[in-house]
Amino acid sequence: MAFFEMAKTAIRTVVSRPATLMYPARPGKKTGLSRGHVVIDPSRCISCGMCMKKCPSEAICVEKDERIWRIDRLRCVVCNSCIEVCPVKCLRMDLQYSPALLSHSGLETFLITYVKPERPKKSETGENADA
Amino acid sequence: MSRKIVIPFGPQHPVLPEPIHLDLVLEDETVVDVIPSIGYIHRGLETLVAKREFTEYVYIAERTCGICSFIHGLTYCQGVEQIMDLEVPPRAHYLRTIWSEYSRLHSHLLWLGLFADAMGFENLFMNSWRLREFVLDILEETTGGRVIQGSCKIGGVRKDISNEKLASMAADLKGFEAELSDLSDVFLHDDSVKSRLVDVGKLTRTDAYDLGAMGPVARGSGVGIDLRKTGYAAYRDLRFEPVTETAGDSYARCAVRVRELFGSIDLIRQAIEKIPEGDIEVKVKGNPDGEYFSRSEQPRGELVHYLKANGSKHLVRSRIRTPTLTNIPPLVKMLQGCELADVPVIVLSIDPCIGCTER
Amino acid sequence: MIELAFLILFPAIIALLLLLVRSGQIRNAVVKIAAVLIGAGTLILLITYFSSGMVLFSVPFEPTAKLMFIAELLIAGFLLYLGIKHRKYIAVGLVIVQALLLIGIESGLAGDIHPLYTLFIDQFSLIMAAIVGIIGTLICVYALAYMETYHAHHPEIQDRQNIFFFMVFVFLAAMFGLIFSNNLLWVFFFWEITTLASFILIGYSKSAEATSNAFLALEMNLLGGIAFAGAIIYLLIADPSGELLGIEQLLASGQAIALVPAVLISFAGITKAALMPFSSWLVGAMVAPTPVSALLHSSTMVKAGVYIIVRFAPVLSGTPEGLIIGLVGGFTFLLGSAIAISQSNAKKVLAYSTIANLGLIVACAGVGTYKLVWAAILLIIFHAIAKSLLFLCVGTVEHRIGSRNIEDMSGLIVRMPKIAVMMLVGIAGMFLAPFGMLISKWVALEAFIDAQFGLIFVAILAFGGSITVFFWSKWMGKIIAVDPHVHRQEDTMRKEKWMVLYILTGLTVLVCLIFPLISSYLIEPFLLSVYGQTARLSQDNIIIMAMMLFLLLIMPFSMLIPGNGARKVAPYMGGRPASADMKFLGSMGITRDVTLTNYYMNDLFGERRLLMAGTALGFGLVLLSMVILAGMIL
Amino acid sequence: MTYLKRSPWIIHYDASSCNGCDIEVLACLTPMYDIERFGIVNTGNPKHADVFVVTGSINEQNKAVIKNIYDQIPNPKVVVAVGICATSGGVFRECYNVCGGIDKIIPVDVYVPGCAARPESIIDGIVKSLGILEEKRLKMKNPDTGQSSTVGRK
Amino acid sequence: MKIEEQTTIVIGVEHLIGRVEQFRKGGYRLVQLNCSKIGEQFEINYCFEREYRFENIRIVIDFETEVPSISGMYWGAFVYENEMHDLYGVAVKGMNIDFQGNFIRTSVQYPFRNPSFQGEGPCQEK
Amino acid sequence: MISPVYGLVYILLAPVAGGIVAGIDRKITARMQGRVGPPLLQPFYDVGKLFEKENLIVTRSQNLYALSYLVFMLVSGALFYAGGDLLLVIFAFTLSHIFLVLGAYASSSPYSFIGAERELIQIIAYEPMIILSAVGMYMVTKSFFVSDIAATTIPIILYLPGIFIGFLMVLTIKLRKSPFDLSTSHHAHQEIVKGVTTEFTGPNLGKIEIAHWYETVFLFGFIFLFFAFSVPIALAAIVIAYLIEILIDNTFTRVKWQFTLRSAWIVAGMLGLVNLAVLYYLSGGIQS
Repeated sequence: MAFFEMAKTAIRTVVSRPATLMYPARPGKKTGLSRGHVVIDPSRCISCGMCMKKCPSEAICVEKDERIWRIDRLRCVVCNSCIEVCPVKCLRMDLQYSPALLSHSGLETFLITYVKPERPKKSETGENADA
Repeated sequence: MSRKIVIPFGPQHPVLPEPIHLDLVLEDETVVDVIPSIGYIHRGLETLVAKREFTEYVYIAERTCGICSFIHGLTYCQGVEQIMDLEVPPRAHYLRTIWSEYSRLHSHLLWLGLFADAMGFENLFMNSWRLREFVLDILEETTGGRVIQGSCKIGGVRKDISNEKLASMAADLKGFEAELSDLSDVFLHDDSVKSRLVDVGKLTRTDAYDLGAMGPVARGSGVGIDLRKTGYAAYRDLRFEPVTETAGDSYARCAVRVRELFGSIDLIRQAIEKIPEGDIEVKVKGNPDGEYFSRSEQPRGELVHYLKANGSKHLVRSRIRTPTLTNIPPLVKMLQGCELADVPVIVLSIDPCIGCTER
Repeated sequence: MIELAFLILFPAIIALLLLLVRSGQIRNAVVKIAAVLIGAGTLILLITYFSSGMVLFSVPFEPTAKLMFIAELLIAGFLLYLGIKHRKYIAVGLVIVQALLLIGIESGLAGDIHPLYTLFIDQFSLIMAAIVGIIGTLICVYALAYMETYHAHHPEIQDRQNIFFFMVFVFLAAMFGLIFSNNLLWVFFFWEITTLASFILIGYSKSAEATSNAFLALEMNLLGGIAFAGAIIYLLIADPSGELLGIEQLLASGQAIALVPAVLISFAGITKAALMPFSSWLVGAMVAPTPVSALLHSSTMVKAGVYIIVRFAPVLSGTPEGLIIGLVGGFTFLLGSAIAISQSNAKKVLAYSTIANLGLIVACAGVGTYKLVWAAILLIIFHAIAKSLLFLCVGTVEHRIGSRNIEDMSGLIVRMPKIAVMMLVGIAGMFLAPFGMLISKWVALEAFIDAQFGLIFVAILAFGGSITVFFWSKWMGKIIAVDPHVHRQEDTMRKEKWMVLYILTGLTVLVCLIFPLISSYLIEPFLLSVYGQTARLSQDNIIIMAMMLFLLLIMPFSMLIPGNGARKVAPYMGGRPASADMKFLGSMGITRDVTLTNYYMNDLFGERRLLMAGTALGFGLVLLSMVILAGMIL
Repeated sequence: MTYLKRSPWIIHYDASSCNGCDIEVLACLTPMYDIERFGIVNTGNPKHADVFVVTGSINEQNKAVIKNIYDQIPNPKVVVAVGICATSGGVFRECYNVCGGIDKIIPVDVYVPGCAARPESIIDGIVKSLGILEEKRLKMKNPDTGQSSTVGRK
Repeated sequence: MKIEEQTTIVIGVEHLIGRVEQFRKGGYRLVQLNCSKIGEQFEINYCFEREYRFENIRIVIDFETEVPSISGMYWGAFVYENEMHDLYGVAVKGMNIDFQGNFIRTSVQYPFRNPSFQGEGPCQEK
Repeated sequence: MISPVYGLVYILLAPVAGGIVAGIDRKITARMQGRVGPPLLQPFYDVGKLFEKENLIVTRSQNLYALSYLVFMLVSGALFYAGGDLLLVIFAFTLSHIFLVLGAYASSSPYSFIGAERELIQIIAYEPMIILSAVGMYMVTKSFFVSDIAATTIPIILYLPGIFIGFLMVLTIKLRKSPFDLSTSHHAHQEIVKGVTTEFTGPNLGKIEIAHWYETVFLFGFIFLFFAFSVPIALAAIVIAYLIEILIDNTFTRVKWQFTLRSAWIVAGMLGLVNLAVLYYLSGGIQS
């Protein structure tokens, strides 16, 4: 009869510290590679549309004429694909995951501020990605 | 008594993490008849090959299933590589193997937890999942994703693991193994667990083979098929033997998985030891033309991705045959005549992954 | 004296009258009037004698004895004829043996006996008389309406209602005679009449099954009859003057003499009360129309069996034979309850529950301490009322829904709320605190602890008692389940049926409330006179139980409190879109009904296995007692 | 004093997801994340639940199931759509058998993005939903302040 | 570097049962069945394996051609055959467990015959 | 003999004590699982919340049964603490459970129906042992009245060790702890969803929960009786017994009903009856 096989673990865990990360009180676990959400540096984007073409969930929309780079946070599968294909590396993966939303409003729009020959430093007009 | 209890079991049910439905016909609590039905998760993602380029489809293939996501990605990539005759660098092969085995650890620990939950053993569930977080941490540290890794691409892998990281991973396995053996003692030796598993859901060796059982279900019945033996990825360079048990009951299937956990740890160690330096991907040129049945060993058994291409950017057909699908006929056989309390145990003993079965 | 004679003779006269009456209307009137008169007579009897202790009467013995002898021979002849006609040779053999014994008694032994007292009455007889006189007649009235519907539903059965009511009233007369007789010869006579009456009533429908079951009952009861006759012979040999044939005198004569006849008569009681080795006849008797079952199970027949054993309880008390008889009862209780779990036929459940409860009564009587006899008498009372109520409810429901299967009673509370509530009261009366049967079981439990070898019975009661909870509760569950498949049905029923059911329901509750009175005015004086000691429940407990009963009665009114906007939804079906009628779209695209069936646990409580065990055990114990008895006689 | 915020019981239904979010929802219960700290219990029975956590997108088969479960949850209740499949259909959006996000069928109160949504996100989402739960309770108590029906997709 | 040799033999529908019977006798296990729509025809693959030797037989049929069920030989084949029927509308004759088109319930009948896509597409044409 | 004051105290304080015990239980259980666990007062929050919720019903009569369950649980507990007749207490206790079962039946829902059947199986599994416990106490103290048993100076536990072990087993059933949480479970998921409580929502579930607290405290009282000769020892025994129950809860799988029934009966039969028989023999056979 081998009952109480679990007792060893159970009693050991009672006396030792719980494994809980205490998440909201302490910041969540992140690693250097964690995929949080995609951010763009609109000042470097050349509106090539590669990210849009390669996005498996069609979450990114680049409108060259209106100079808009738009992403739907409620569509993005944070696969890293756009970042890998971006020829100018203006996209980057932020470690912070996108926050929960109270309405179906995941759309974030960025005005692309890249000007072809030189790189003037203009301020962003779109909302900051980090909400 | 000619009258029977007829009740629906699922699709929403606390012991079923995923929706499947069973029509249960009971007499007292003995199951007289059971007819499964699926289709609650059917998305039809195979049709998406017509929409997505074959290189993009990796992301879809990975999202067939969140538990063995990496292996789906691997199998798909491997299929395309075979069609295109791409020579994947050896380091990529090794990395794929390491991640596959971590996926297996993650999947089996997850399963052990759910299995314990199905038996009504909450503590064991919690402890299995506590241990599983260790594996998820490593997966996240190396690939960036906890459950959807997204690190496989056609022609290789997308991320490399530094040699220091590999060394520390190998070192960490020791403590993990110790905790795991405490856990496996409970699954394999505790009498109350045994009383729920031994002789529950019997599947004989011949039945297992004839009905097309795969993975731990087959190996629990003594059919030693393990697709890793075909030597895909880096498995041809590593030593291992398929784990088999002969009893064919839920306990045997549990034991197979518990022993495979240790097998996976061993494979990871070997792979880390032998991993060569070098590139991690080759460039993909052109479009695939041809067909291939790409097969691999998922934690649940044999996974087949049938890919057919005609030289365009879009594949003609992708067909994903998951191990759970082949394990459904044995499940139907096993459920006959069991007790109501055994239904969740038996259903879970094939480790159903409905998400990938229905695609 | 006149009341006694009235109660014995009046039903007999009515019986003869009913035999001749063929018109339904006249029969109706006669039965109703007779019922009222018998009921009134019973009440008058109660009022007259309830405080007077034991009263003995002498009746001219000689002529009646002759008449009885002739009647018995006629009965024997009749049974012989039927036995040969139906080729039931075991029965034939038994009838012959019994007839020979009778002739032996009459010609050889009983020549010069002239006992002083032939009739008597004491509180125990009064209780029994009340049961027979009130519950028995209520069943008769109910039977009037029932038999009409019965024949309407079963056109293949020949309408012999005159014989039916003749037999029923003969039955009542015999029961009165049995409980009022002091002379064992008389008791035996009435005993045999109940055997005959039950035989004919069970076989009423004349179907093959009914006939064979009737003969089964006959054979087993004849076996008991033979034992009874044996007891009389033994007594006559022991004391040719016939002095000891008086129950009163026999009880007073002490264990040394009385034990052998007491055991033999108890054996007869065991057969009549359908305890374990002989339980099959009572189950077989289910083929008879429901009022017959009610009659056999609650107020007559089986009660005669336990009546006689309880009578002899003082003799059995403390003897190994008594213990064995008690054990027969105890095991019957345990196994009978267990078998009831595996039954879905409502009448069979009731039958096994009757067998079990009779077993308990016999267990009490066999061990026979004063507390236990107190418990036994309480059991008799409560059981008679609740069981008759249940049988009549089942009969009514059967006629309305066409099934006596408990599974078919699902949602009865919706379909026929009134009947359902009555049925619930009856069932609660059988096993729930603070209702009657439970009180008796509780008292028995307390009493057994103090008795010799009482531990065995305590164990039996602890296990058996909990088993009864199972089958009664699941039955209750079926009734109260609000089954969406069923709809309210019209409550169109003859008034007298309703009246009978209302009275019985009222009685079930009333007796629980007034049982302390019954105890102190009837049972306790009886015990005092027999044992010199008496048992009673402590005042506190009575008050608490009354409070509980009160609480139970007002609980339903909580439904009237306006709910906090309770919203109705379909039951949980695994997320399946559940329609109001509990259908779900199953696998393979087939729409299926949810069906819910109670558990029967056949592998644990299967009828065949347990019955076999019970029969073997019962036979073993009976044989053992016979061996001991033989040892004593020799 | 409200107890509702301190004891939200959840029911989780896997609509048609890849399992990734499901196992992350389950992971929230387990020692590392332990949402029972907030009194959250995974009941598995809609009739005991306050928070309906749905993962995966709606497909033709489970429309009715989700609606049914939603109806069987007693008021006040909130719906948390976990993962991008549940919020918009995600990568499977165009598949013939997928109808889109959960808000096509039932009103969703909190959208948790992520593929698969991380346990931290899920905890955030559920905690966010508690505020809405409380609002709904107040509305239910004082119905004159407004209908207790939930805000759906615009 | 090929992982394994995979042979594919195309046969006529009429030879199907005979060939499958041979595999069955040879101790092969059924790996899978699958259907693909190639042009206006269905291509059905029957894959078998024994000791890691993978063999595939293929039949090419018209939409209306009835296919005999192999569930008599391989009991577990019913899952694939039902799936084929539900997704492609392949008429399979004589399945041991016939779900009558309810194995995988789909919104449209035989969706894989003419894959359709719905929902919000990309924000602009690629 | 019966003092209503104690009964009243029970009615007032038992839910508080029961709730706190439930909180401690959840906390310790969580720690055994390596978690932090809910706050100590979580059970009160839960019940408070349940009363804030809407009352969903399948049939109106469910309200009646839930209320009756609570009321009769209260009656039996109060009767116990007031010092009433132990057997009557047990019968009232059974009655209250019958109401729970009937409530589950009333909805005619598949899962609560199966839960009800299992609850009945549990009742027949534990009832003999509880009755035998009462009988054992009577044999030692010669009284069925709790007031007498509690006042005794005889160390009952020394006479009734077997009964006590059997009672602990029954306690596991009664507290709905693994391995015997067949009919409904607070913890791990179950094949019958929530069993008997499946169809009870909001306030009704709250009533059942409160009744469960009352029940816990009542059962503690029962343990107390075994150690009634010394209050500190008795309190320690209650604490230890409960800790053992928590440990058992965390180290066993849920078993099937057959095992529950058989093992409970075998334990009642072996330990309980043998113990009583020995007692009977030692006391030279109690004569009437």
